[in-house]
Amino acid sequence: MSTKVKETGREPLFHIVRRTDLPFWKSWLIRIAAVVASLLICAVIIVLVTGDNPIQIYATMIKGAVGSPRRIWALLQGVAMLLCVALAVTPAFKMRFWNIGAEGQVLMGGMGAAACMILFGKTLPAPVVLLLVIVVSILAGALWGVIPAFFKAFWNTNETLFTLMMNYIAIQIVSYFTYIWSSNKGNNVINTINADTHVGWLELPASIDKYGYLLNIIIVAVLTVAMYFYLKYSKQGYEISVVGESENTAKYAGINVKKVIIRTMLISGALCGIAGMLLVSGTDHTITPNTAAGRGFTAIMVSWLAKFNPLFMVLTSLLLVFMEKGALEISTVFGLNDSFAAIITGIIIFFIIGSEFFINYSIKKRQKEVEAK
Amino acid sequence: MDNKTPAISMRNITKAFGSKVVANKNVSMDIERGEILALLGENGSGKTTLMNMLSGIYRQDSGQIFVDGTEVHITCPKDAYELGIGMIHQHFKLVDVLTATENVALGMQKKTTGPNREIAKAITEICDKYGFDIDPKMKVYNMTVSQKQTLEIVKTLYRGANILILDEPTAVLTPQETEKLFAVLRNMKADGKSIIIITHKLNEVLAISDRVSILRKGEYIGTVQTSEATVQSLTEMMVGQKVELDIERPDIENKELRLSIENLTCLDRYGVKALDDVSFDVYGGEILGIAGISGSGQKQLLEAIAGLQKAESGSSIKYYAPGEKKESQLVGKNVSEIKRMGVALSFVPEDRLGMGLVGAMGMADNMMLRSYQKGGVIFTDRKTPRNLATKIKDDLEVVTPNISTPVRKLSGGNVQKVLVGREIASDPTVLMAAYAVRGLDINTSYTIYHLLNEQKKKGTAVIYVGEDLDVLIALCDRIAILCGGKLNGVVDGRTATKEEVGLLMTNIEAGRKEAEA
Amino acid sequence: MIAAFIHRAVMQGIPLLFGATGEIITEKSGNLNLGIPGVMYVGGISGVIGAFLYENSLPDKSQANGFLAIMIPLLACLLGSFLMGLLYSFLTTTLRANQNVTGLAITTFGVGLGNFFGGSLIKIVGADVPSISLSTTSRFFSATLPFAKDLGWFGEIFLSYGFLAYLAVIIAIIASLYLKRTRSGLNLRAVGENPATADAAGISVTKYKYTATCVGSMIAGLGGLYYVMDYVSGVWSNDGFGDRGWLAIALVIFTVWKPNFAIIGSILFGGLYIVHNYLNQFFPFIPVDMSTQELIKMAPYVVTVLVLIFNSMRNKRESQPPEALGLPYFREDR
Amino acid sequence: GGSNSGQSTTSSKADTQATADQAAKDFKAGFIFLHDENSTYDLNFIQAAKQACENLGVECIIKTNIGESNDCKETALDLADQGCGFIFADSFGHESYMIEAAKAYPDVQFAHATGTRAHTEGLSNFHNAFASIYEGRYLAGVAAGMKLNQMIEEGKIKAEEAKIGYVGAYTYAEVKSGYTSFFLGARSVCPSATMEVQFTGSWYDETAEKEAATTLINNKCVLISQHADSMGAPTACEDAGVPDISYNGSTLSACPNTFIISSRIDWTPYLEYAIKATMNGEKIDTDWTGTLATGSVVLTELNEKVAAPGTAEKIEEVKAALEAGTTHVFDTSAFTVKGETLTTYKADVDTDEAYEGDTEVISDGYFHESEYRSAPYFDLDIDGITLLNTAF
Ligand SMILES: Nc1ncnc2c1ncn2[C@@H]1O[C@H](COP(=O)(O)OP(=O)(O)OP(=O)(O)O)[C@@H](O)[C@H]1O
Ligand SMILES: Nc1ncnc2c1ncn2[C@@H]1O[C@H](COP(=O)(O)OP(=O)(O)OP(=O)(O)O)[C@@H](O)[C@H]1O
Ligand SMILES: [Mg+2]
Ligand SMILES: [Mg+2]
Repeated sequence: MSTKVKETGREPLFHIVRRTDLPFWKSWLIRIAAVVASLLICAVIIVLVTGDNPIQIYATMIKGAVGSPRRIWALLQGVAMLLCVALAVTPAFKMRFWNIGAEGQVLMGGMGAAACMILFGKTLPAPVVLLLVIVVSILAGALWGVIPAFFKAFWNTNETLFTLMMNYIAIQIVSYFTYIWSSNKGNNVINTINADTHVGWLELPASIDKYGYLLNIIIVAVLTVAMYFYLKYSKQGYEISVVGESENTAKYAGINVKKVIIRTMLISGALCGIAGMLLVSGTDHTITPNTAAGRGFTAIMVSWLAKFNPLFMVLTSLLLVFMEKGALEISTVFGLNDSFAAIITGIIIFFIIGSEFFINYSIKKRQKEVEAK
Repeated sequence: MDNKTPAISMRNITKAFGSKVVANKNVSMDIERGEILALLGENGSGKTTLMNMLSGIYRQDSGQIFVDGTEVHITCPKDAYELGIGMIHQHFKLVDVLTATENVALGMQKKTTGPNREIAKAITEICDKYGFDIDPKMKVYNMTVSQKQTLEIVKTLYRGANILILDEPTAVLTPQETEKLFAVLRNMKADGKSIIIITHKLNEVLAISDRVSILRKGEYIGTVQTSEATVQSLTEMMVGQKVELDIERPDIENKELRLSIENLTCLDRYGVKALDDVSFDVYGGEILGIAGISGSGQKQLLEAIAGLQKAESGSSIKYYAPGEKKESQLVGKNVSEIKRMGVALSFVPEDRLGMGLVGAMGMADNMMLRSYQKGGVIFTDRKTPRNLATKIKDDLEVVTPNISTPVRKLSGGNVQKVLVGREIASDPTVLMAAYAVRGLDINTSYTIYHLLNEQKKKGTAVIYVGEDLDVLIALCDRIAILCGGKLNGVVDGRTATKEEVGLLMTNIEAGRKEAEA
Repeated sequence: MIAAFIHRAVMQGIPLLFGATGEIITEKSGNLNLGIPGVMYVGGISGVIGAFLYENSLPDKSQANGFLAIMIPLLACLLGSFLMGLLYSFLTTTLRANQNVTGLAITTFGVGLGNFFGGSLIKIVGADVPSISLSTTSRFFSATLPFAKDLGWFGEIFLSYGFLAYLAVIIAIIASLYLKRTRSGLNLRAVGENPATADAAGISVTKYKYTATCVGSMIAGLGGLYYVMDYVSGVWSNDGFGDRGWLAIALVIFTVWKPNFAIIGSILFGGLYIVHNYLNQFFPFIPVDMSTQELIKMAPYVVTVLVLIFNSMRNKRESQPPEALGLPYFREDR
Repeated sequence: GGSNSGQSTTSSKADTQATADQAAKDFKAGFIFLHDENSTYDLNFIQAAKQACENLGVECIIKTNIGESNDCKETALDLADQGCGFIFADSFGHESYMIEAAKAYPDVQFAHATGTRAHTEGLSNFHNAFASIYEGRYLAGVAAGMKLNQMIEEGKIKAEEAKIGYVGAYTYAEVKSGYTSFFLGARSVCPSATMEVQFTGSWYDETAEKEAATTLINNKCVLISQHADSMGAPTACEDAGVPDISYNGSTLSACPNTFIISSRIDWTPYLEYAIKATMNGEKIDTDWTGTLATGSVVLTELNEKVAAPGTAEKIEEVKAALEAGTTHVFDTSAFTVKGETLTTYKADVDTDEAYEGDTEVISDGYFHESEYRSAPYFDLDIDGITLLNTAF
């Protein structure tokens, strides 16, 4: 009359439970440990590939990244540019809008800046051109961000792919215009725009800013603080979080969800536009289809690794830029292929995202059963 | 093996979440073969957790489980189902885009079940045997709640469970559907199966179970024979102290017209009329109950008033502020416009975490949902909501580690307290509450009734949508009955009978006759 | 000329078909693997390394054994892309890391890995032009039916491909039948739609996620292999594979998660990818200059966007992504 | 792994002249390259840079994968910071940034390959360099013509079917000058030759190049050449069994059955010259054009298996004539533009936005390519060449 009880799986040695209460400092300790561990693994790999002393290699990396005042400034500039794009994608991500189109938005911002500099550089007064550069690049970035947002808001169109495709469309548009405006007929290279007049250039006098990056860095620093307060303390920041968590709740609270989606992507795109402007008008003074240089994708990792906190993003973008510059230096010095930098960056990111597990979960060993009966 | 070996016995089961929450502490209890055991306890007392350990969802930290006298290690749901334990979860475990048959086939080997065609046949057989009605080809997303519930039971039966666990199966069923479910359970019991049922409705416990086991704050309190128990005794065991179980109904003072609803017509998502030409008045200082079987337009009614649902042309909802004769039209306005007009409207929606609250935010941030527009131009005021959260936590005895713990982690009752607390705190002139005590234990339910009465005494117009007719009749001053989107009559709560209301809920003709009479 | 165009479109489409089929299988398990572009690079370079080792082990290249010449690169490719799938699964399923970020990191890493080893092999070979050429093994991959050339346009459109092209179509059809017809396919879909339900039904969510992701990666990796060993005739050049991986992911949505649709879809995308080359020949009366061609290169992306929009406006339940796509699953979570 | 000898890719001759060596050792030359060894174009430069530095015994710092952006300027300045006395960049798009760097470091010599602006910028420390690669292409064209003749003789094609396909990157002068000289070389031995050109719009796009070559082959081109950097076109030829003349290096190993010959620029002579001049404090030419005579324009070995018999001899003969100045590549009697023989042409030598011609380049019966500046400026569309995918 009784069913036979089947033998079930053996008692496992451990099981995984969610942590609820890891102190702040411990979670950072875990993250730092992950970075250290990844550096050790990278060292092992470097030794395997080059046969050199890892300490010397890390010394080379450090030298490559911060070995001279110019390198420090270049590092800061790299951080600023990456950070700017990371700031841009953050509000969208908090809203659970997976904007992987920052690349295109940056490019369109740069495109706007370049267009103003080229088209009006000879005809309008310099301050007017600069103003136009600023306005148009922000608008262009915002436009590129808002198109997918519009369709997302009204028809819930998948934004991940939409924004990704917008990147390629932007690249082709820039490619088109580099033909049109190419300095030598039929080539698609635009020489430094307004090289002699500096019209439309975003710059401080060389006496204040010896290396030419100070203004960019200041602008991004201001944006970072502003974004921090915007997300954390503003009404709109609150609306973004609510929409990200639940659209129904947002509607219930009287939040116009469509408006928030569109507005947030306008901001996101506009910030990308600023990044594009800083690249074109502030540093490169020309545009190529590669002006964004993959920052749109790296920025996503920067933002996520920092848990969407703009202040932590300073650290995460510093880490990535530092590693990239360092890895480039070792590839130069040790004659390694350049892609080595990508591998090292990949490994570090794997470790950091893997470490989140140990912050959120703990592994419980099986407790010795006390024989009860 | 003799008859006395329990189907399942649990010994010293302990399960903690994180370091603070101990959901079950040293629980030991048995389920006999061929019995229906009711598991009773306040919200968050650990019922679901305990059952989830039987079904392989959670893993106990310590303690042993015996099935038919043999110790077993249930490490995953598969182990459970190989042991003949089937569980119907509080939240359905069905895949929306699949058909009924496919849902049943999930995780089964074709070798043992044969192709889907045969599963469909078996489903039909089970339906015939127990009197269910399910189309095997129907997609789950097209099903009503009770069809989904039925499918869950069929699924478990098909898998040949000997021990069936049901976690609050009746929370979303109509009384008729509940009755049907109970008939099935009795049938199954007659087949020698063991059944554990979790429900907060004590009358159901008394109606269906053989024995009742009680948990309190994660600890096992005891088991009683149902035949020897009463609502009062069970409640006391659950709560651990004496509880007053009469719903008070203070007399109405200063009744004044607050809302005047005229010819309200709304469409649902599919363009079908969900509300059809409904007209009635709502007064400050009274509790107006809304009765009706689920899906009769209650949702649209409340959402139309709140500005969340579009009303068709010709509809009108007029609002009269207290003490003023001035009227304002709510139709055509959205939530924030209504708020800006100065209408103090509060709304406790049916879907708490999906609509009324943000699950991932703490209490304090959830308070801001109502108030974040206050403060400066750009920045919002964060301090007031924090104080409010602390106040609500203390006043309503919300059990939460602190006010920044995500509310998703709170138990159902506590979630509801947070929501109701917030809605009341804004000093509403109209308070709407949908199924405010669904899934809440009896003690918490009474807290909520009390809060509603407090509002009524303050002169607030309270609209209470409920499903429990006993409560509606005991609590409300008037009851408006919806049937198929039409208003089928408004009765006086003090004189109405359950039968009368029940008839109006299901029969549109009855309403007509009454209106003529 | 049309036949030639279709032929080239198919050649372009095959890597996309492999990628899309692999990604569909992966996504059906709820894993949104944005690392597919990287996986395809690794698939390609692994095959190249296999072929390189094999060719260099031969005393005389004309003695190459057809079976080994195919099996060694093939297995190397499968192994390489399997490991990438495993890495992704480990991070997202076991460690429950964010899928978007993991995927992007896998792409960075995979492309870097491909180019790094590609670059290193190029250095070892020390060739005049920077490419590893594996023409010996490649010949076995690109061998077509001997009589294909004699059958005119029919032969050109249908018969003139290496065996991997047919394998791609066969895999897509099998994948389609698997998802539609088999119990295991049903379970897989359930895992992607609602892992909690699948879990409660006794399906091992972890096992399915791992298997689907790894198998999906292996299929996608074959796209990389096809590209190097067949399409570019065994010549690895860095970054040669381009952005095809992303297009493959776009194709997944384009085909509403149906591998059999992907067969046609990939050829269409393949055609759009190269159509700018053919415009002046198809329409000699509308002269197009170089700059305008850059705009025409947008075609595959614009079409994807239009399909996305159209698909969302139609809002059919069946053409939505798996419901739990991109979300981690932990049994004890609600 | 590559060379890993200590801190950097330094190389020096071990034994000779200790003092000169010491001076040389202290000298650093910096190089900025757009890609790394994986690009045919850059590999050619990298090899030359290493060779030149080794020959002179100077330290060589190579920076690869430097984009045509501010990175270039940043790298150039960083190299100058490190004490490089001579800094060289290889990509057309680097020019603006090199000019900026040159302005910032007037004591350092900056040189740029393929650029066009040195003669108009007026900087004493910024220089352009190129080579008369059109002569090399002309010689490669001769090899192509020989092959066409062979096919005609063997009856594989009729004379009027002697159509060459050419895959070009862009439509600007460098490419135009290249394919035109190639075509003229071919036609000098095979008078019935015609040519179709398909552009890719990129210097490095494997797919576009392969598709372009395939399109040309499908269009019944019987011989292919290219001016773009990937292996796309050569492998397309190998697949289709169509003879191919490549650029920048031998593709023999990948295309044993179709590769004929390749022309390329050897940058070693220029780099040696420029570095030596810098070390000695001598002036470097603002525009320097390498020639067959300087050893800057070279052909790779001929693949006898594919080439027509007698090709090597013919090439030697023409080469001698070019060096002697008895033959000119752009001899105006050898080509027509819209049916007319040219007697005058103003080329856009000083780059301006309107691409306006500013310098008369035809005299003595030929077009003087690379004489008024090192970078090519021949941008005429001559009869006999059809541009497939661009409208002009
Ligand atoms: N997965 C979990 N993680 C953390 N805490 C949990 C989890 N599940 C339950 N808890 C906590 O454990 C306690 C017991 O919860 P349980 O779900 O067992 O209660 P219950 O008796 O089913 O309540 P209800 O009547 O509301 O359904 C609660 O305090 C709850 O907050
Ligand atoms: N993953 C979790 N983390 C934290 N708390 C949880 C988790 N899962 C469940 N809980 C808590 O355990 C309690 C019991 O959960 P359960 O699912 O039984 O229903 P409930 O929340 O009481 O819902 P209802 O209102 O339908 O009765 C819940 O109140 C919930 O807050
Ligand atoms: Mg429960
Ligand atoms: Mg509950």
